Order: sequence, then structure tokens, then C-alpha cells
Amino acid sequence: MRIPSKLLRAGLGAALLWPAAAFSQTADTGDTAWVLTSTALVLFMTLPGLALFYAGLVRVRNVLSVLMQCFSIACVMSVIWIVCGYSLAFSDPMVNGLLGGLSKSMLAGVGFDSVSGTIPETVFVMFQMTFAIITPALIVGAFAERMRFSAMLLFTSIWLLVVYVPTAHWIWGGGWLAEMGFRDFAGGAVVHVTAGVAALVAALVMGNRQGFPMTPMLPHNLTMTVTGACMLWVGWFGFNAGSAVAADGAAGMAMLVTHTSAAVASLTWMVAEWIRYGKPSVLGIVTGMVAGLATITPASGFVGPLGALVIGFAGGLGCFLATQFMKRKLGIDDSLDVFPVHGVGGMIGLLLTAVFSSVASGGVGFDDGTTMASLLGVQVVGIVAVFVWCAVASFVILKLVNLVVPLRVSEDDETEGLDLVLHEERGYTL
Amino acid sequence: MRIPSKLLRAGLGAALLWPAAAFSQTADTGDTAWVLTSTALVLFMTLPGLALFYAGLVRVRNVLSVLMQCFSIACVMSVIWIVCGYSLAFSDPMVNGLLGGLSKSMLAGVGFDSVSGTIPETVFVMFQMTFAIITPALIVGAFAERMRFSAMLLFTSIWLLVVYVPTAHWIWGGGWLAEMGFRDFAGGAVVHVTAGVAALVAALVMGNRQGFPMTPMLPHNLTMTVTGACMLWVGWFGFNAGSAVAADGAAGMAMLVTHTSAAVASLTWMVAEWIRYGKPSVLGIVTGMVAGLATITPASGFVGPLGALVIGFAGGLGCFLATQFMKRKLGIDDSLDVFPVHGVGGMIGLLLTAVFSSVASGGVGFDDGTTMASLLGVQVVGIVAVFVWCAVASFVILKLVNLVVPLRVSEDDETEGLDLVLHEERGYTL
Amino acid sequence: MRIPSKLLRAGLGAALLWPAAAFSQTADTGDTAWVLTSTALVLFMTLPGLALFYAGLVRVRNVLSVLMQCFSIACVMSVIWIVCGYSLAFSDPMVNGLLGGLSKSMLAGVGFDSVSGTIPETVFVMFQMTFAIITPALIVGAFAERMRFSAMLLFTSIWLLVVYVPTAHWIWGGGWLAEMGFRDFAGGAVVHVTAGVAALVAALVMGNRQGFPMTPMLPHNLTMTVTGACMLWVGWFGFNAGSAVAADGAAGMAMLVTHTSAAVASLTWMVAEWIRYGKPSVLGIVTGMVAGLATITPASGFVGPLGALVIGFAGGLGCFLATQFMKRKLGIDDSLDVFPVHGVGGMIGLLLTAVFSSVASGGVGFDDGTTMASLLGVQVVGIVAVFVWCAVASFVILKLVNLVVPLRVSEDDETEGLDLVLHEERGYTL
Amino acid sequence: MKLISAVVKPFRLDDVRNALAEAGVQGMTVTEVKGFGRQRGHTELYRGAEYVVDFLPKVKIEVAISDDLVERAIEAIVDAAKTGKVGDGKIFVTSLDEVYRIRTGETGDQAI
Amino acid sequence: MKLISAVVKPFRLDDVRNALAEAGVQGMTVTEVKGFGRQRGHTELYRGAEYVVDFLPKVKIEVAISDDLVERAIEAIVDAAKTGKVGDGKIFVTSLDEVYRIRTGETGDQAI
Amino acid sequence: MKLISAVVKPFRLDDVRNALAEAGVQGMTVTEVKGFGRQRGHTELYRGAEYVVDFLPKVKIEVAISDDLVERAIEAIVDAAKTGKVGDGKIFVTSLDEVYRIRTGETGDQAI
Ligand SMILES: Nc1ncnc2c1ncn2[C@@H]1O[C@H](COP(=O)(O)OP(=O)(O)O)[C@@H](O)[C@H]1O
Ligand SMILES: Nc1ncnc2c1ncn2[C@@H]1O[C@H](COP(=O)(O)OP(=O)(O)O)[C@@H](O)[C@H]1O
Ligand SMILES: Nc1ncnc2c1ncn2[C@@H]1O[C@H](COP(=O)(O)OP(=O)(O)O)[C@@H](O)[C@H]1O
Repeated sequence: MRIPSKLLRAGLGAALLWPAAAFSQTADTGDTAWVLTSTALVLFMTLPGLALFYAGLVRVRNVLSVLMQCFSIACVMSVIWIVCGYSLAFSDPMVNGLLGGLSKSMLAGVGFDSVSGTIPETVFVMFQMTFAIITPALIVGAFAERMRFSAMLLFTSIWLLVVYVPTAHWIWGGGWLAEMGFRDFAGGAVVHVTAGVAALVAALVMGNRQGFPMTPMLPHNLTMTVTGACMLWVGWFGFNAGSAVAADGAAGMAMLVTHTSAAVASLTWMVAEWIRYGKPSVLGIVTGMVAGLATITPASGFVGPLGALVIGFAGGLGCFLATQFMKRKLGIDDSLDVFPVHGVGGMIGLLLTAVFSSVASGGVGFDDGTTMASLLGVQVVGIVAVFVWCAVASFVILKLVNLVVPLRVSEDDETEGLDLVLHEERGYTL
Repeated sequence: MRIPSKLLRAGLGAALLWPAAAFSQTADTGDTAWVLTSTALVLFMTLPGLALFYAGLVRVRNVLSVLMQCFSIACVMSVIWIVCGYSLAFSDPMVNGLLGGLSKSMLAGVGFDSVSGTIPETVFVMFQMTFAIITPALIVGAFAERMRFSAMLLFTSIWLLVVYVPTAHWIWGGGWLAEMGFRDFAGGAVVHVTAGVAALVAALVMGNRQGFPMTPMLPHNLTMTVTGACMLWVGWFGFNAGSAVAADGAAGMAMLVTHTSAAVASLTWMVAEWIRYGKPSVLGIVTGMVAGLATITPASGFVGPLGALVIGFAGGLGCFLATQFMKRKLGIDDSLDVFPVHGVGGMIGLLLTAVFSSVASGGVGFDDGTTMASLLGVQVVGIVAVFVWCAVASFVILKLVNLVVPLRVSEDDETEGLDLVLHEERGYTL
Repeated sequence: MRIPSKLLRAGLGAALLWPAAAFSQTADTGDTAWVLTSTALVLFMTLPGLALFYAGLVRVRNVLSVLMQCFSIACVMSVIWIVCGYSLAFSDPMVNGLLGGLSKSMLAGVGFDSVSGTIPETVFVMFQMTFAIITPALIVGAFAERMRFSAMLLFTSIWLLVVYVPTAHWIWGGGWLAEMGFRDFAGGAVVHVTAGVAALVAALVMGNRQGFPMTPMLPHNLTMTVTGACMLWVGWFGFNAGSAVAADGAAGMAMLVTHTSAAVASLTWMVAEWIRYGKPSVLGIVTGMVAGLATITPASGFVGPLGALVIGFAGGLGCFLATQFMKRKLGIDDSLDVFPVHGVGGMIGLLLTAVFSSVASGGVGFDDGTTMASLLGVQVVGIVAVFVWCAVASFVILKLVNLVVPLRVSEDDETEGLDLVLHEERGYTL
Repeated sequence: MKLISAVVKPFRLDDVRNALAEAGVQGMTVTEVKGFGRQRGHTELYRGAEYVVDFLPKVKIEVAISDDLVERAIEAIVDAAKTGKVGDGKIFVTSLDEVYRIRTGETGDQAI
Repeated sequence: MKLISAVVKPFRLDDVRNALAEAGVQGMTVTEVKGFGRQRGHTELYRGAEYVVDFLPKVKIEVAISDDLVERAIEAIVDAAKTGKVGDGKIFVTSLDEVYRIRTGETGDQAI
Repeated sequence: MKLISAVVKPFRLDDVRNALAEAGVQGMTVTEVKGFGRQRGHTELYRGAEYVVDFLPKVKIEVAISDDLVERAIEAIVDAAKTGKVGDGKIFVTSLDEVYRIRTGETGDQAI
């Protein structure tokens, strides 16, 4: 998120172009300390958190390729962010409401003393960068075990500029959705819906893995996946509570509701599996956790503990059903379930943000002149806009990249495994 | 922790009902930043720290069951904490001195602006919740590789309310031990003695694993155990230094003595093994580390570096001898040595807290009207009370749960391994 | 680090004996929170970060020995630091400009209320301790898979006092290099050059592993190495941004340039391999990351984003070439490439610090009366001095230790593997 | 009775299994092995140094079978395992003196 | 001399080993293998999808043995490995032409 | 044709392989196994308790070979694998009825 929570509760937040307009001259050391820490936590979510979470789920012959994809995405997105990503998302708009400008490209003007809100602007740049890293990394789950490394680099690089950066501007950089009062505290739309939709499109464009869904493609190392999942949980405290961009009551509440939702969604998934299949699984409970975290993300600065309990439950159950539907009914090989977990979770969370923002349920309340119904309308508009833009753009980018370099490796190479074929290495030599 | 160290040193601490009585109107951003961070660190101790530490120690067929136990405990305890655990531990007492009330159940009244000490109350709730998570998770080590998952969930849930919550109220919530001036900064009694004693009782009630102690039951992945151990060390900075509930000199000293004790106890265990068996082992040095950390925990806000050196040595040696005694002499299958490490370590630390609180040894000194001898008496009273209450209650809960669902899986299932039998998954498919 | 950045930019830094002379009476909670966090992050770099990074690179029969070396080094160095290391590095000098005194041995006078700069002195002691831990741990990579455990403990202990502590005093404790205006923000010389040079000397003195370089000695677990690498990246935020010893714009910029350099160097190494060998490898990209981080370390408080881009590129390419040269041309078995990555990276960074400190490239500028050329001269002097002192001392210490206990295990033991021979344990029992 | 041991490329395992099942073979035992032979191993990178890893992962499939099924089984294996590239593997046939099924104590062809 | 290869359930390994030792067998070589046969594999969950994993972990015990001990050894294995449930495993017996002990160069029954 | 199975100490594998190559053997298949025998396992520490781990890691090398090469191959293995200490391992020789090369369909000595 981005809209300083104190302002927001005073009903000023939505219309504000922030942080471009710094409203404080010196940074607060406590707020700065917390956002520095949060930055480390969010980077930790991707490296090694998400990387391990995903890498454990693939077969042993592709484990390194997943780690390599996550790692190289982190590097490339960082450079793009510095070169122009940050500027296009957060500097004064080039196209009003749609896209920031280039005035801060190469971080021009971002010096030792620049302040943004109550923290140094360098810290804001870094904190935001970690979001620009994890979002494309989430998509990796969709095309794992079959995408060519070079095509992957091309796709995610273009995607960051064409999908992520504009979306971030619309919602957090003072763009048209921010003006409408759209509420997405820490990235339900900016991060999870975009990543989820791109994953869905990528899975459809690339096609299923050979043998899917007849051959079981079981996780090669569930201990690795659980380790990564735990790191995601801890790191998400930085993601959501860090999005308060302050060390205050809003950050505290964000951490509390984030944790609550994760716990409830984990248990929901566990119980759903227990009822449906007779046994609860480790993979199930940690997937529920991710679902709960993705779902609470947009709401995390607006709702209270009661809202978090319901949101966690809705996220856990909704994503559980979505996963089954995608795999069993539709037979789409979104290999590590990015859309049903992040996409669906993000959308549920955005809708419920409107519901549980109400003061009655312990939330921050609505802006002057807004009601739950009107906010719900805005949330729907935002979801549709982000969904459509992301789907169309992702499709076009993939098709274009495919002209330059084939998206998929050859059948033989897929069989042999990407680790040896693309990186000449094997994960384990025990 | 809990008693703000400045107050304490001014001789006011012990009699204070805190944090129920907030004595400051606005939170300090620096203190808040540190406790937010500490909360992340303590959650990190359980997930993935402790989970990995324990999971590496069991045989490969039970690795996921241990991860699942730790993970699900984290989820369930979180929900219980929100529903009524926090309230029963930290709100105005229902039964004077013995148990808090229900006025804060469902976190009623804990809003965006509630403050507790110098931090938002939400942050205090979260920080304390991570302690309520790790304590039952510690017990997992006692019944690893044989307990039924559903029985485990039942047992730990009831145990939290019957053992942990009252103990936390007695000592940190203004209860009778707090009134007596009992010193337990970060959970020597509340966390380590309770977990250790419950582990001992569980091991006795459940019985030994099949084949124990004749068949070697070697750790299936010591690299995982070392990884978890390192995470525990780092996370413990949040546990102990976070318990200052401020980013001040008390937190700094707590971190310093915590680290010192861990280092000394590790080396003590290493040397003991080297002398006794001719070779130092990796498992030995990391077990020494846990012993050192458990032992310093109650003392960490009261002693100086000199005290930490001695406490580390005593913890390392005492727990080393206790482990040998339990395994070799008593033949009790407290499988991952929870009692000899946490229980014994916690008790040693509580006693030495009295000794090294003295100003002469670099500690904070004693409250007005108290001496080392009188404090030692109070510490003994506290240890005995917590030990007895925990032992009796744990025994009764286990027996009751056993009526509902058998505590142990069948012999065949134990042989086959809990991962497949209970969760239909295997850890590795390499 | 060390020279408070505000002072420095006011042109006062270099001549100041700091932090011995505390210039503030009360600590700032925000600054304290950040340095407490940074301390946890830097410990996390060694345990488990570096330990996993290294352990994954050796053969399976030596995995525990590497973990044991890193872990035991952490313990022993901590104790030495408390006993006299901190005092000799940071208290009033015994030998002017060369070595601190013994007035703070056993941390005499470091109490709950001691303040150093804007943080409690206890926190400064701890933060510095984590640097004294990681530096000798870095050397482990040079003699992995063949050094006797007891000899390793002896060597690193003496080395800390004879090499690390004086170097730290020269540069950060107000010694002669500090007086000359030598710029090493977070340890390019103190940490990376010393460790790299010691590694080179150790590799030469100990000789190659049996079979090197004909037999391939491939990493036994690259997933472990990648995990460790990611932890190093995240932890390095504490290392460099924590070295601002404040939560301010200097810390923010340090984090930004640190991250930038890591990303660029990773990509540089990846592309270099891609061009040279046709495929990018996972090990390559993470090694590039470490190179980029080591290279930016001395510069991280002095340069801006543009400088970081160039420094990252230079570090990545320079270390890539150095690694090839060492292995292929010189045939020196610095087993895990400590010198070509840390030693060479540190030196490149120290030189480029002079170049990119200029205001024109976004840096902090030069002290009054100094120019880029003069600073470059000082940097060269510092590098040469540290290099020579470290090389000579490391050589002598190794030879002396060898008289007490042979540095290397026997040929048979090397073949059997250190895990069983020295620790009677095996890493995995799958 | 014969014991057929086939060393094949790991990713042909599923096909070989299916082919054997169609040929009437109900049971088999599979071991992961490393093969050395004419097929060259891959070159592995290690920070810019290249090493030839000369063994290759293979799987060994062992099938105890009655004499009359041997030919069909071998054909099935060859058909399913063949890629035509070097390293496809070998089949070894040895004579079995006796076979026992532990559960029932049956012996001979009954036990297979 | 004969070579006895027994494929048994992993958790019976210890018992089989002890039984063989009692029967006078001093050495053996054990391999982890995957078995396919009549015994059905388990169903594995993957986020709500169920997959049948049709191989089962087994261990193969190889014992070189002089002819006169064969019967006793087989009895010992059967007794120790039998659970009576499907999947208990098989025993294969082949003839050994020769055995060498590397350390001493001994051959034949001496070498076992 | 014969099948030579040699169980040797893992760290002698490279030497054995080289020796066999010199003796004219081009292919072989290697399996990781656990050995029980006269050689005692090591004692493992577990928090101060000591356990004897009685199996030892070994590798099994299988070589199909034409009759005339058998002796040379065995000599090569013995020379390369011998350390003179207990646990050096064994060599077992069995007769092969037939060998097939999957890629070409060749049989007999041609297929090896
Ligand atoms: N003489 C042999 N004895 C045992 N196994 C062999 C022998 N020759 C080859 N193999 C096995 O067969 C595999 C394939 O052999 P290779 O010579 O590479 O190709 P091809 O089967 O096409 O001739 C080898 O990797 C090895 O496992
Ligand atoms: N024809 C065969 N050849 C080789 N191994 C076999 C054969 N049949 C069964 N096995 C092995 O024996 C194991 C047990 O066989 P299975 O048919 O499941 O039960 P049972 O031994 O009770 O008949 C299998 O898992 C497999 O490893
Ligand atoms: N009778 C046997 N059958 C199969 N393998 C055996 C037999 N005896 C020994 N082995 C294998 O040979 C290895 C070495 O045997 P051991 O008795 O320890 O020493 P040595 O070979 O020097 O006599 C064992 O670890 C085991 O793998």
C-alpha cells in the first residue's frame, strides 16, 4: 500500500498523489527502521522463500531451473526498476492517471537526503522494488518445468513494464484507480491478480507439460516447499505491515490481520482436505497459508481481526475449490497453481476489503461520501480493469516473445530436465 | 520480559499490573519497529526454525509429520490466542492472581489506536502470540514419530489454555508470581519449563518408540537440523531482546547476554563430547546452543556479560549431563530431548537469574527490600509451582484425549511411517 | 561504516576517534531498532547463510565438517570478542594508531546505559561482533574438505587477534588508516581483503585436495548453496545499511547501492558464462552476487546508484576472470574461491570507492582538502598494508599451528570424508 | 525361469513398464544405477571450469519370468526403450534356479 | 555356490538380517529398490488431486552362500520377511560360477 | 559370457573403473549398496549416546564380459580395489545366457 494510514483515516488518502509529493522534511528513524526491515523481509520472500517453495514442488530434474528463474528475475527486475520502472510507476504522470513519467529514471534526484513521507526516498524505492521483484517471480509457477530460460527473461522483463508498472501507478502512484478510491493496501491487485492472470494466460499459451495430467508429477522435496512457505509467512509481515510505511498502529494491525488470515486459511484448507480426502496433507496446509496471505493482502490496512477471520476462511476455501476446478475440470496445467491461489485469492480479498472496511466489523471505515456498496463497485471496476489489461497484454507479450525465441524447450529437453539442458548442472549429487 | 526494564530498575516493576494498564498515550516508532521485527523473528523461530531443527532429527519416514505438527500448531494456537488466549493471559483478572478475564476475547477493544506501554497493543498481542505458538511446538520433540495427528491437535489446544495461559498470567500478566517478584524475563518458566515438563510427561504417558533404545534412530538430515538451529539462534534475538518491549539499552544488553550464553554453551557441549567420546559432533554443538539459549532466557533482562558467561557454561554442562541421564540411565524416550534441554535449562536459568542479577556481577540489581537470597527463594517457589501444575495438568489432558482418540498410531503405522500413513505424502522423491 | 555518515558528509569523519568518544547521551530508539535488526541480519549471514552456501559446494562426505567449522567459529570468535577483541579494536589505543587497549576487556564498563553514537554501546558491541564472526568463517572456503578441526580452531582464533582486530582498529577504531582518511564503509578491507588473502595463503600452505584439479569435485547440493546465497543477499542489507549505525538516508542509500551492485554483478557473471560456455549456471549467478556484494561493501556509504551500477559490473567481471585465472592458470585449490571473489572483489571496491565518491557520480563527495586522486592514493596504501600484514601473519600462524597439530588430515581420512572421521556423523540418512 | 536385467534410460522407464505389462509381466523390481559406456557424459560447469561427468543415470529393471515369455518380454523392452541414440542400454539374461513367493511359499512359475 | 536375491519390505530388513545371521550367514549386500507387483501403491495427494503412486519401496538383499546353506537361508528369510500381506516379496536363486574375496584373493566357499 | 559383480569400497571406484578400462572393458553399471560383513561399522554419536551403525556404504560394479576377458577383468578389479584391510569386498561371477544391445539389436559378444 502507500496511502499513509493516518491520512486515510482522516478521509484524505484516496485523492492524494503520494509519495511524489513529500509532505515531511525529515524522516522518522523508527518508521525508517521498520521499512528498512520490511524491505529485507520482502526480498527474503522471493529469495529464498518463493524460490524454495516453488523449487520443492517440481521434479528433481528441474529444481535448479526454478531457482535460477526466481534468482535471475530478482536481478533483472531490480535493474529495470532503477532504470525506469520506479519512475514510470511513482513519478509525476506522463499520461494523466495512466502512467508516471521519466523524470526519475536512473533514480535522478533520489539522493541521500530525499524524503518520501516519513522515510528516506531511497528506502521507499527499495521497498517498492521488492514488490516489483516478487510479482513476476510468482508467475514462474505457471510455466515451470518447460519454459526456455531466455524466453522467460524476455517475457518477464517486458511484462514488468507493460503490466506491473502501469498497474502500480493506477493504484499506488496516484493514477485513475487511486482517484476513484480503489483500496488495495499491499498488492491484492497490483501483485496477486496481475501475477495470477499472467500465470493463467501463460499456462494456456504454453500448453501442458508432457504427461499432464495422467502422469503424477509429485513434488521432489516437500521439506523444501515447507521451508519456503514458512519464509513466505514471515516475510509477508514486511509485505503487509511494511506497507503502512510507518511503525505505528496501522502497521501493527496489518501484521495482526495478516497473521490471522494465514492461520485461518491454513486450517480451512487442512479441514477441507481432511473431509474430502480423509487425510490432511502438508502441501495442503501450506497452500492454504499462501491463499490466506494473498487474500488478506489488499485488505490488510483496512480491516480488523474479525474481518481477518472471515477473509482467511473465504480465501482458504475459495482457493481450495478453485484449485480443484482448474486441475480437475479444466485440465489447465498452471503447474504450481498460481492463478487459483494468487489470482482468485487476490480477487476475493479485494471484494472483501470493501465489506470489512466497515467500522462495525472493526475496520477503518469508509472515506467521506463513500459507502460499502459504492466501494464494492469501485473494487469490481478495478479488478476487471486489471484482469483485462493483464490478460491481453500478457497474451500479446508471450506471442511476441515466441517469435524471437520459442517459449518452450524441445520435447526431448523437457524429458531430460531443464537443469542439465539449460544450465549444465544437477541439483543434488548425494 | 514484560516488566519495562526502566521501571524495574527503579524498583517499581514487580508490583505493576502491566500491560493492562497502559501508561503512555502514543507509541514510540523506534520501540514499535523493534517489536514488530522481534515478532517476525520469533515466528521465524518456529516456522521454519524449530520445525527444521526437529524434522532433521527424525527418520525420513516421519519428516513431514513433524513439519505438519509444528505448522498446524502455529495455526491453531494463533486462533486460540485471538479468541480468548490473549485475554485470559493479559486482561484484568477473572480470578485474582490466577487468571485474566474474557473482556478482551476476540480482541475486543484492541483497535488501531490502542497502546500498550510504548507500542501499539496490536503489536503486543502479536509478539505475545508468537510465544504461545512456540511453546506447544517445543513439546513436539517428545512424542515425535508416534503420535496421532488429531490427538496432537487436541492435546496442544487444551494444554495452551490450561497450562500456558495461566502460567503466562501468573508471571507476565500481573498474577501471583509477578506480585512476589518472580523474575522470568523472556520465558524460562513460561516457555521452557512448561514445554519441558509437558514433554517429560508426554514421553512417559506415550511410551517409547518401537525399538528404543536398542535400534539406532539416527537423524535423517543433520544439515536440516543445523539450518533450523541457526535460525533459532537468530530468532532468539527477537525472543529475548524483543522482550524488553523497547529498542533501548535493556534490549541491547539482552541481545548481548543471549548471544554470549549461546556461544559458551555450544562450546561447553562440544568440549564435553570431545573429552567424553573423543570427537565433537555437529549435533552436539547445536544442542549446546539451544541449551545455552533456553538457560539465559529467564535471565536475559537482568544480568550482564559476566553472568552470561557463567550461565552459558552451566546451561551447556547441565543439559549435557541431563540428556545422558535421561537416555542412558532412565531410558525415557523423550525423543528429541525436550526436557533435558528446555526443562533443565529453564530451571538452571531461573535459579541463576537470582544469582547474577546482582550489581556486583553486572546485573540490574534487586528490587527494594529484596536480596539475592530472598529472590532465590521466590524463584524456587515459582519453579515448583509451574512444574507441578504443568505436570499434573499435562498428565490429565493426555489421559482425557486418549479417551477420545488414541494418542499413538498402531504398531504397523509407526513402522510404515507417519508421513504416508497420516498425510499420504513422502518428504523426498529424489 | 562506523564513521557516522552525517559527520562524514560534514567533513569531520576521518579524524574522529569513534565510537570510543560517545557524543550523545541518549540513544535514539529508531537507530537502535535498526542496528539491533542489522545485528540479527549479519549473524544470519554466517548462520546459516554462509554455512549453507559453503556446505552445498563440498562433496557429501564433508558437508557437516563445513557446517561445524562455521558454527564453531561463530562461537569461539564471540567469546574472544568479549574477552578482549572488542577492546583491542575499539577502546582507547595501547599503541597509538595501531591497536586499541585492554580497558574494555571482559566488556568492562559496557553497561545497560552506555551509549555509543546514537545507540547503546551493547548494541555496537554486538553489531561489530557479527563482523568478527563472519570474517574468519569466510576463510573456511579455502581449506574445506581437508583441514583438521582442531587446527582450524587454533588458526582462526589466533588470526582474529593478530589480523582482524588490528585491521579493524586501523580503519574503524580511529587507527592510522582512519586518520589518513581511508574509506572502507562496511568492510571491503577489514572483512573481505583480510579473509581473501588469508584464504589464498591457507590454500598455498595446505596444498590442493587430493585429485585436484583432475577429478571433478562437484557441489553435492546446489539447492543448499542457492539457499545460502539468498540469505547472504538479505543479510548483507544489515551488513552494509546497518553500518550507517542509524536509520537514516545514509542507511537507505547503502541498502539501495548494495542491492543494485548485487543484481548487476549477478547478471554480469551470468552473461559472461553464457558467452564463454554457452550456458548460464546457477552456481555462476549466485557467485556473481557474492562478488557484487563484496565489491560494493567498502563503497556502500559513499556512492550513489550510478556508482553502484558500475561497481557491480566491475565486481562481477573482475571476480569472474580472477576465478578462472586462479583455477585454470595457477591451479591453486582455494577450494570455494574465497580469494578471487572476496579478496579481488574487496580490492576492486576499495579502489572504486575513491572514484565514485565524487558528487558528480552521485556520491557523498570528498573530505575537505582531499581529491579523488589523493583518496585513490590512500586507498592503495591501505590495500597494500592490509594485504601484506594479512599475508605474512596468516602464513606465520599457519606454520606455527602446524607445529602443534598437523593442519591436514591424513590421506585416508581425506578420502573417507571429514564428517565420519572427525565428527562421527553423516549428513544424510535418506 | 530366467531373470532379465535391462539397463535403460530413466525416462523410458514408464514406457518399458507399460510394454512389459502388455506382454503379460506382472511384477518387476527397479534400481537406480549409474552407467558407464560409449555414451559420453555431460560437461558440468563449476564457476567457469568445465568437468566431464562420465557416468550417466540409468535404471535397471529386473524381471523374473517363465521361459516361454522371455522372447516377448525382450521384444517389449527393446521396442519401448529404443531411441536409436547411443546409450539406450543393454539387456542381460541369466538362468534362475528357483523363485519363491514369500507370502505364500509358492515356488517356480507360480511364484512369479 | 548360489546367489540368493530377496526382495522384501523395507521394515523387515532388520529381522531378515538377524535371521540370516542366526542361520550362519555372515555377509550380505543390500540395495534400495522400487517394486512393482500385485501390491497396490498408495494414493498421493497433490493439492486435492489424487495420484496413484504404483511403485513401492523395497529392499533387495543379496547373499552369496555355499550350496548346503541355501535351504536354511531361504527358510530364515521367508520366516522373517513374511507378514502374510500382499507385497511380501520374492526370493530368486541363481548359480554362482565363482566368488573372490578381494582382500585375500581367496575363492570359492572360503571367500564368502 | 559372464556377469561379474564386484562389491568394493566406494572410494576405490575410480581406480577400479580405470583398471577395467585398461583391461579392455568399455561399459559397466554401478549401484550404491550397503554392505554387511566382517568389517565393523562406525559408532555414531547422538547427543552423547553411541550407536553402532553396522552397514557400510559400498558400490557394486556390474560388468558383462566375454569369457576370454574374465580373468583379466578380475585381476584388474582385485588390484585396484585391494587396500588389504577388512571390508575390501567380493567379486561374484555368474553365467549370462544372452545379452542384447537395445539400440542396435545386436546380441552376444557384439552387444557388450
Ligand atoms: N559391459 C557392460 N556391462 C554392464 N553394463 C554395461 C556394459 N556396457 C554398457 N553397460 C550399461 O549400458 C549402458 C549403455 O551403454 P552404452 O555403451 O553407453 O550405449 P549402448 O547401449 O547404446 O551401447 C551403460 O551406461 C551401462 O550402464
Ligand atoms: N516377476 C518379477 N520379477 C522381479 N521382481 C518381482 C517380480 N514380481 C514381483 N517382484 C518384486 O516383488 C515385490 C512384491 O511383489 P507383489 O506382486 O507386490 O506381491 P507378492 O510378493 O506378495 O506376490 C514387487 O514389489 C517387486 O519388487
Ligand atoms: N556372503 C555375502 N554375500 C553378499 N555380499 C557379501 C557377502 N559377504 C560379504 N559381502 C559384501 O562384501 C563386503 C565386504 O565384506 P567383509 O566381510 O566386510 O570384508 P571382506 O571382503 O574383507 O571379507 C560387505 O560389506 C558386503 O557388501
